Amino acid sequence: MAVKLVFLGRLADLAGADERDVPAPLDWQGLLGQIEAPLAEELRKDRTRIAVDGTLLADKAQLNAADGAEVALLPPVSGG
Amino acid sequence: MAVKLVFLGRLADLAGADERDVPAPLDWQGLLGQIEAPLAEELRKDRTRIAVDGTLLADKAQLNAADGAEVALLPPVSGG
Amino acid sequence: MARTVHLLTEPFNPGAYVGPFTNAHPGLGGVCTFVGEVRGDAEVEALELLHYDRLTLKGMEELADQALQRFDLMGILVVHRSGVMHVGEPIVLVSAAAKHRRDAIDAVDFTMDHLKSDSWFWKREKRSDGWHWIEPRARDHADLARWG
Amino acid sequence: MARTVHLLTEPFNPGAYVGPFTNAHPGLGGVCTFVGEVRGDAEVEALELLHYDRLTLKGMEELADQALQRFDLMGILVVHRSGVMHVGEPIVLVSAAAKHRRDAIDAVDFTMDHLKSDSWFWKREKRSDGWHWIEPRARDHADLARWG
Repeated sequence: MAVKLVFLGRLADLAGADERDVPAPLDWQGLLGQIEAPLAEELRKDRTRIAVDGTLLADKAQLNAADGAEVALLPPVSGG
Repeated sequence: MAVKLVFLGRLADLAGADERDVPAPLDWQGLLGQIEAPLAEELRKDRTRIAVDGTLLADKAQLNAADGAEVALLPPVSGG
Repeated sequence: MARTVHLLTEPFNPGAYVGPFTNAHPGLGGVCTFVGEVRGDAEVEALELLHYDRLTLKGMEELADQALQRFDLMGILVVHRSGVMHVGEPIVLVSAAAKHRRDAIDAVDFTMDHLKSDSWFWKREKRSDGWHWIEPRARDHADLARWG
Repeated sequence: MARTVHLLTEPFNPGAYVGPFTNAHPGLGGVCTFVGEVRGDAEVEALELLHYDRLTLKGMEELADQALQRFDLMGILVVHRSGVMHVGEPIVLVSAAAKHRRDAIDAVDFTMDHLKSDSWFWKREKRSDGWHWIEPRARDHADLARWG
């Protein structure tokens, strides 16, 4: 009964890992409670997005991830 | 004692040749008198330019070509 | 109307993609191509781009589709590197074939602006004191805003 | 800051010019390239571009200098055909290398707009009923006017 958190970009540095399993199910408050304060602070920023199984959430507060889901934490991009 | 006229683009079709020698010296009125009416008509248009020895004239009426000069008659361009 | 999109984790030769792309569109009027490379910078030892498998390629494909929809193109080619790169290595290649040059040039411009600041890549530079994450420049956001 | 300008009377291979041009600017951030070809058109059997020896190449060189002055470039390459051409043959190649992509893309855009409607070439098309002189399209003049 786990959800896989995936940390992208600088969030991976803050997390100290690229990914981490946390207990399922997982909602927004649960997520904030599972991660360290600096990560939670980044995650609250508007420009940090969340995707569940490759689909972006329009509203992070609506996070509702079940067992087996992959929840990606996406800081602002900087491509090309 | 000649000036070489060079006809570019459609003006060569109207002249029936790429170039033609005319008596030197040659000024604007002299040029209009040396060429056929359809050519003179094209030459009077603002968008038709004249170059003497590779230098464009700002004002065609100031044409003053001496013996040995090359006078190019340049219709509107259509490159690339 | 062809769409070719690649996300590569190994170095690539732009000519090896542009040649076949151009040849695949006989009768075209023009091809515009942009190749971005790791810029020479005495302080930067290496550059790393990271992507997310479940979003990055899909996002590039959607961007290419947007360009095809927005401009009158015969085809578009988008190639982007991920991984660690050094000075002079190609990072990104966008090529657009069209009947008229304005569509080809604008499609490349549009696609590059979106790849630079609105696609799923994260970039960091290695300097003498270690790795540093890079945020898009203000200029990149301004470029993107041009497209409304 | 290199300027390379060629006026050619024989067919050319764009890659043979772009490769060496790119390699000549190590440390660049990006290269933008536009290649214009004779467009496929069922009614057109051939295209001929004419130039005037005493103006055309000089004008192309002055245009390349303007682009170098106006944009922050590491180099610019301008190649233009003259003579009779058929569908698929390259007519024009413009390539600009710069530290930043906006300069490279804008320099190509600027140079192409000027080559199309403000350079010393005269164009005619051969159709089943003979040769026809071509004037620049209104769109070409509008494109040129963008640069003030």
